[in-house]
Amino acid sequence: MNDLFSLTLVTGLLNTMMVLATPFLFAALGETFSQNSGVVNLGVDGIMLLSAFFAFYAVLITGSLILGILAAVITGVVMGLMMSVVSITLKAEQGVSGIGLQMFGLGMSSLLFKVLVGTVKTVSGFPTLSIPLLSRIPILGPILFQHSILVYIAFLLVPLSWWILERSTWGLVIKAVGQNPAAADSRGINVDRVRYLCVILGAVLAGLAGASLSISSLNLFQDNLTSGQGFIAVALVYFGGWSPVGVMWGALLFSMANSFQLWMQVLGVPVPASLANMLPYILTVVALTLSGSRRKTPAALNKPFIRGEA
Amino acid sequence: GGSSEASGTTKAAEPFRIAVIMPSATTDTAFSQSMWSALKTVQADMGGESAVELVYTENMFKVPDAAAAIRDYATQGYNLIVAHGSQYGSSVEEIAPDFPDTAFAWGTDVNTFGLDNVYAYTAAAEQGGYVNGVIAGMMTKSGIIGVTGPIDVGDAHTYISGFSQGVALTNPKATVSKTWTGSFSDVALMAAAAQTHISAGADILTGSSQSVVGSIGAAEKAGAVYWFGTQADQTSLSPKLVVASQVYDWVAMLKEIIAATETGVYGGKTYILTLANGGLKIGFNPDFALPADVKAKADEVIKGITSGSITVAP
Amino acid sequence: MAEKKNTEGLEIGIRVLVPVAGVVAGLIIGALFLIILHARPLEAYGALLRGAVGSRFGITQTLVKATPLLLVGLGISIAFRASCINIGGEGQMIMGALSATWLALALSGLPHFILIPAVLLGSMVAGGFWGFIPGILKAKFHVNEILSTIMLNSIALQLMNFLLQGPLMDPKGIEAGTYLAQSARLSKNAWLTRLMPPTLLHSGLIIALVMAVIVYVLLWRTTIGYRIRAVGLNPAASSYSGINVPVNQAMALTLAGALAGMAGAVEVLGVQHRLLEGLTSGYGFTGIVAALLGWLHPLGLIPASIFFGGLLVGADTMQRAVQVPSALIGAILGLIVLFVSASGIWTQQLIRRIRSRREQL
Amino acid sequence: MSSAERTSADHIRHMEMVNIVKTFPGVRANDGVSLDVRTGEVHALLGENGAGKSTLMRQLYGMYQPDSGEIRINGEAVNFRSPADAIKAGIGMIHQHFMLVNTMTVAQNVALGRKSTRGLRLDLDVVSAEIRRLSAEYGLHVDPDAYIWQLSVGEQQRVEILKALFMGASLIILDEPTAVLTPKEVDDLFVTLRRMVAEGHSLLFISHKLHEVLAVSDRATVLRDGTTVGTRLTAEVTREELVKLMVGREIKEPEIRAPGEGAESLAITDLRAIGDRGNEVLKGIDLTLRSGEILGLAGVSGNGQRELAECLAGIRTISSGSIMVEETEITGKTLTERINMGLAFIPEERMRDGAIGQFSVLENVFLRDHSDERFSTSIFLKLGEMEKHSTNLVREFSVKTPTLDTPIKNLSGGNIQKLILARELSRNPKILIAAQPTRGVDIGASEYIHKTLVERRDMGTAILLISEDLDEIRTLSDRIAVIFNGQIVGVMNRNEATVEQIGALMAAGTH
Ligand SMILES: Nc1ncnc2c1ncn2[C@@H]1O[C@H](COP(=O)(O)OP(=O)(O)OP(=O)(O)O)[C@@H](O)[C@H]1O
Ligand SMILES: Nc1ncnc2c1ncn2[C@@H]1O[C@H](COP(=O)(O)OP(=O)(O)OP(=O)(O)O)[C@@H](O)[C@H]1O
Ligand SMILES: [Mg+2]
Ligand SMILES: [Mg+2]
Repeated sequence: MNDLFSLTLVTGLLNTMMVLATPFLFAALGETFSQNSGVVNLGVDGIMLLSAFFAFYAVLITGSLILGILAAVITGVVMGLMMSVVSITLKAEQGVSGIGLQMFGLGMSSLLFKVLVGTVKTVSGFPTLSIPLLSRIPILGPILFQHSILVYIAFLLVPLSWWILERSTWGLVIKAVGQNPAAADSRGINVDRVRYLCVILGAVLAGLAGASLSISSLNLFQDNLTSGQGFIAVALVYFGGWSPVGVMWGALLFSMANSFQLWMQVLGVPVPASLANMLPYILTVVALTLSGSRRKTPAALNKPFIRGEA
Repeated sequence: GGSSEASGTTKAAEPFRIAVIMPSATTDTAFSQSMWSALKTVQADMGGESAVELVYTENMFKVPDAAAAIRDYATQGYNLIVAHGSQYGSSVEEIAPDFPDTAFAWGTDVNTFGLDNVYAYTAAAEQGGYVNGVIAGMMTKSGIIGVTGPIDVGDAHTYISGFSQGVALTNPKATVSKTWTGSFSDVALMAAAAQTHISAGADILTGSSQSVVGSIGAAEKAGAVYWFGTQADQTSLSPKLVVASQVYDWVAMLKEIIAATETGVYGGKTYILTLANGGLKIGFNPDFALPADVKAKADEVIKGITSGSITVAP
Repeated sequence: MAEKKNTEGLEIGIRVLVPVAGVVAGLIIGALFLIILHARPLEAYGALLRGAVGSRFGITQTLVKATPLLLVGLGISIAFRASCINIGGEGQMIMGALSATWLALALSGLPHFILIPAVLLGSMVAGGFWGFIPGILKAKFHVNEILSTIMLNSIALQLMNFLLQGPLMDPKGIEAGTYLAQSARLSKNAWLTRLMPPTLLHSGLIIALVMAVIVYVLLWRTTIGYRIRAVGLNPAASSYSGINVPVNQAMALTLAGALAGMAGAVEVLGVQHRLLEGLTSGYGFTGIVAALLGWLHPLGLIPASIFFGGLLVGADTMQRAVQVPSALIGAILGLIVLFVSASGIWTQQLIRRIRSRREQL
Repeated sequence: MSSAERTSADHIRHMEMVNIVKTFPGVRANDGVSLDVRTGEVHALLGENGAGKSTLMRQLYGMYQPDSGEIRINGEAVNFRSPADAIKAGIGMIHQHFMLVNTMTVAQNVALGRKSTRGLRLDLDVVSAEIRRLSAEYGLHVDPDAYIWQLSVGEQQRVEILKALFMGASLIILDEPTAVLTPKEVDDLFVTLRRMVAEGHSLLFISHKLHEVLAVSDRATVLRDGTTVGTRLTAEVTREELVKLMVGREIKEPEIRAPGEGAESLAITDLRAIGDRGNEVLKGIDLTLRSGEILGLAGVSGNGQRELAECLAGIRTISSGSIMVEETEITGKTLTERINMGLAFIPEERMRDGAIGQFSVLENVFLRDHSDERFSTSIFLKLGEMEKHSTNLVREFSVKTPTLDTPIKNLSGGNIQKLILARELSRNPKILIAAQPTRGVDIGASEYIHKTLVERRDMGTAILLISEDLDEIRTLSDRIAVIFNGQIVGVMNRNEATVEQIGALMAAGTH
């Protein structure tokens, strides 16, 4: 291979990684908020699907990308509310309600797609937004600064989320509610309200994750468009140890591995495709195993709060 | 609904009742949709809903569910039950003997289990693949052609096999590189796969049809990258980029089966869609300016396969 | 004494009726969708009921569906009892199905009564191994099991893809040029006995019921079960009592995998008679729902999985009867799961009220 | 605590709870309870475990709503729907079970729920400075940057008090605040409390220790089975009278005979271990324990007691040293092996380490012995034997429980502790390590536990009694050792030890 080609390879590899990582970042950062407040939302995939559909549909009929994003956000709010009412107010088992939400999102998005759209159509989604000057930096420019706006937003959310969780009063409250709701409650904090807000914020970010697929990177909708990416996003929260930066490394590692295995196949490395397809999954587990990260689970994760019951 | 419309009319006017069971949605722009639209065409050609009653069950990726559906339809007295998925074979084999007056058609496979009320059908996808390959070989400038798909089985496998042979005929130096994503629904990964091919220099892409939706976006962003389709005519998805598609046309086969059942023959025959019997067609994009010599070569190859002078291994 | 018995009956009644009310609530919202899609709700739900329990075929089909749900759910229950959230039912089932197919093909010469136990055992080992991996990763490296089981699901799926494209692909398909993603058909002596031909009901149901009893005994009558439950409820007190927490959690995950593996084998030997893409889809997740609806109790799981199986079967019938897109069924099922999980709080409150009334008597 | 914050809440001059009724399913926890508190008053609340004290206070703090009855502040009826309402009204509460977030620092816990001086940005440095100032002022020494999980129970209690001071409440509820404090700390706390009272605060004070109640309170209300038995002016009441009101009978602490010369059964030599914070917490412990004696280990919590107990149990690895049981070195042995050699443990935190809340009483009896051949074949549990054994234990140790199937969390603290004691003693251990065996347990149950420990001593068991309750140590122990900063700084016989001497050793580690 000549230098030029290996340069193409590196640029292509990393550029694809950034694109693939975007929906994971949105969804996993959202889930990070939700889980830090003590709620496991396994319904992320369903929220992504339904939001992806509504974002797509809004753009399809109105042509307005802003309305597309708005549709995704509203869908996120509504689905987040559904999860919250069931899991927080009604104290349901979070694993089950999340799976219910996922089934609902999957079914509803396919149904609406079939009834309202009928067949695969494309829309013109967010264009590539090359950042002036920066995008012309050799090598780095094409990797980092030639993406659609949602990619930038996803990556900017990482430091923002970090700041909120680690440096703001909100973060302190959120984490206290996830670690020891009774303690937060005895300080006059409304535990359920904090959880509602976190779950809804998480769902809105999951909604943006869906929109980033349907109106930014793929510009279309199809049944089960996410193909289980929401579940991977949940897994990445564990990978990242409930920290936004950790989640980002997870999303990058997973996407990098996927990008890499595609290159392996394109370059004809003699490995069966199915085994190459396993790479991201194996690598994620192995990396976590070797990294020895020991971040503790939010102690009240998956436990509804009932005042007076320890 | 629609099971009661024909009541009150004479026996001769009773509609022919068809039920179809499909592994994915009727809107999958691929395997299931190809059968569903063929059935719709048949219905329209034969005189609409009063002549042909048509019901469907979709997303039956679980075999026991499909088996239940098949039996249910048979019990309800449907005349023809199309089990449109190779995985339904054993269910058809088991259920068909209990309903000797019902015709069953299942594909894609070639096996009728020796039962005289079971038809089998499949498509010789390698033939259309070969034609697509011949055109692609002549059109590539970079000499690099990318193939994407979910997994390397079934008609995806045979299509690509034919395609590679076609490319080798017109452009022996071209490389055909393949990526498989391992998932039928992961469009994002499919798009990334297409993008990767393009980064590696591919100027032509093809793949089994689930991958087209993922690849189009990537291809459109890159500009001058062309797409060859299979299973259904994909021109409408991207009129700029699609050169030609291999189209499965089940209509003729279905009409033949219906005609046979009316003479009391409920099965025992295997249909293989080929270019020769018209089951396979090459749908050229009318808006795509295909160079005349390329078109001529393609026609020549189609003629060769039709006449049997060219054989393509699956 | 008689008084106590009465309220116990009432408690069971509440545990059954409240979730059913949740189902009804889900169906009512579903009815709105049906109306919007120009389908008649009563006709649709009539078909649902008829499909699930209205005929011999319906009932047996429900039981056929309940079988893998029950097996997977049993495993999930063991893991949850050890406070391990096992999302890996899918992958574990695939591993069981892979090993069952491979063994059944390789040992096809053996007589039925040796072959079946051997294959089932093999599938439990394979599924158990797929549960052991997250178990050991959790025990030794503190890798969260939700993460590892989600990842292992995909790895198992790709492994199945790999085998179906090569080593396990049906040679007949290669010969005929169809290259279908399926294994060769198993010889008849590897099939589980049909209990009521021509229905699909097979002896896997009996195996699953026996396993439910075994799991019940395991959890409440053995030292292993005692330790698994202790570890799940209070790891600190358990380790202060000399119970090895990681080892017992790993054990629970392994057992969960073994049961899911068995579910995979039972699907292959009892229903499919070959390995196919899509064999497991969903059972790993719906098994979680069934397990929690059954209060993580093996004996509660039996009605819960039959109920859920019936719902799935009936929903298909409904789709056929009123010709609505099958996606609607998925959406309604999702709503039902949401409503039923939301109804848990009423169940608990009612039972608490009854108990306190009983105590005051 | 800024003065602005303190005055922002309306000052509570008079708080009344009138005819409060609160029912839980199956239990009437409060049945027409009334009490009132005025500015500058310390009002004590007394009663056995489960009498309904915490329930009453939780209603005042807005955690539960009364079924009937009224809460009045300055004559006006109030309705608290949540702690937030109570906090706004100027009520603060130090809970019996700590309300702390373990994974956060002291400063973060204190800052929680409090407005930052920088808007959305946290101002932990400001909070830390304030904590340091208050720590100095009230003698409540804690490191603002330490994580809660690194703190001993006593240190955590100090954080709870700090939190309440921070809130600037005018009425403060203290639910068993002294259960984990040393006499010196209790004295310091009382100084603090008096200062607060002088400033116009009113206090509601719950304790099982009558001398504390007599020392600090102005009035005392006694609850029994959810009803008010009476309110007395502390100045006009005797200890005996209060005990009678609470328990309905008199309480006698066991008499202790001089021990015989037992053989040495546990020898700890130069034991060193690293704590959770990564620093050395045990710095060469030397201690011997003879059979037939109670060795009391006194010390301010956080000086290595918890870690020592964990090393003896084998759930904390030691960095050097030796632990000999009779002639056998046990440092390499697992907990189970140690148990089989005749060791028994009563852990400091009973609900975390000693029992499984959702397990039934019966199941909790077998936490250690479920695989003993008396109660199981190698696989199956012998349910019949288990039931017989636990019925006997429950009867023998007078554990009050509705049935053997009752989840243990529904038992009162005293009864849970009795069951743990029963479990540990049922195996006739040669050595018993008992950490804080009567913390938070009412007088009646404490008496019972003390009596049982002495009986066992007389039967030849070697008992290491780890306690922060100096009275308990001095009544029960044959010898007293004092631990300070990870070292044993003194061992003396009971009759030669004075409170002042022990206190001095505990505080400074010097004679
Ligand atoms: N959340 C609850 N649910 C049900 N019953 C409860 C609850 N909290 C308390 N109880 C019941 O109320 C009674 C009084 O309990 P409470 O906690 O007020 O006692 P207490 O006087 O504080 O005891 P202690 O001295 O042990 O702290 C108990 O007997 C218990 O059965
Ligand atoms: N959820 C509950 N259900 C039933 N009873 C409860 C519940 N929570 C607490 N209790 C009861 O409340 C009473 C007091 O509970 P509390 O939490 O104050 O423990 P405690 O007995 O004071 O223990 P400790 O000695 O540790 O302070 C106990 O009798 C306990 O049984
Ligand atoms: Mg209390
Ligand atoms: Mg208490």
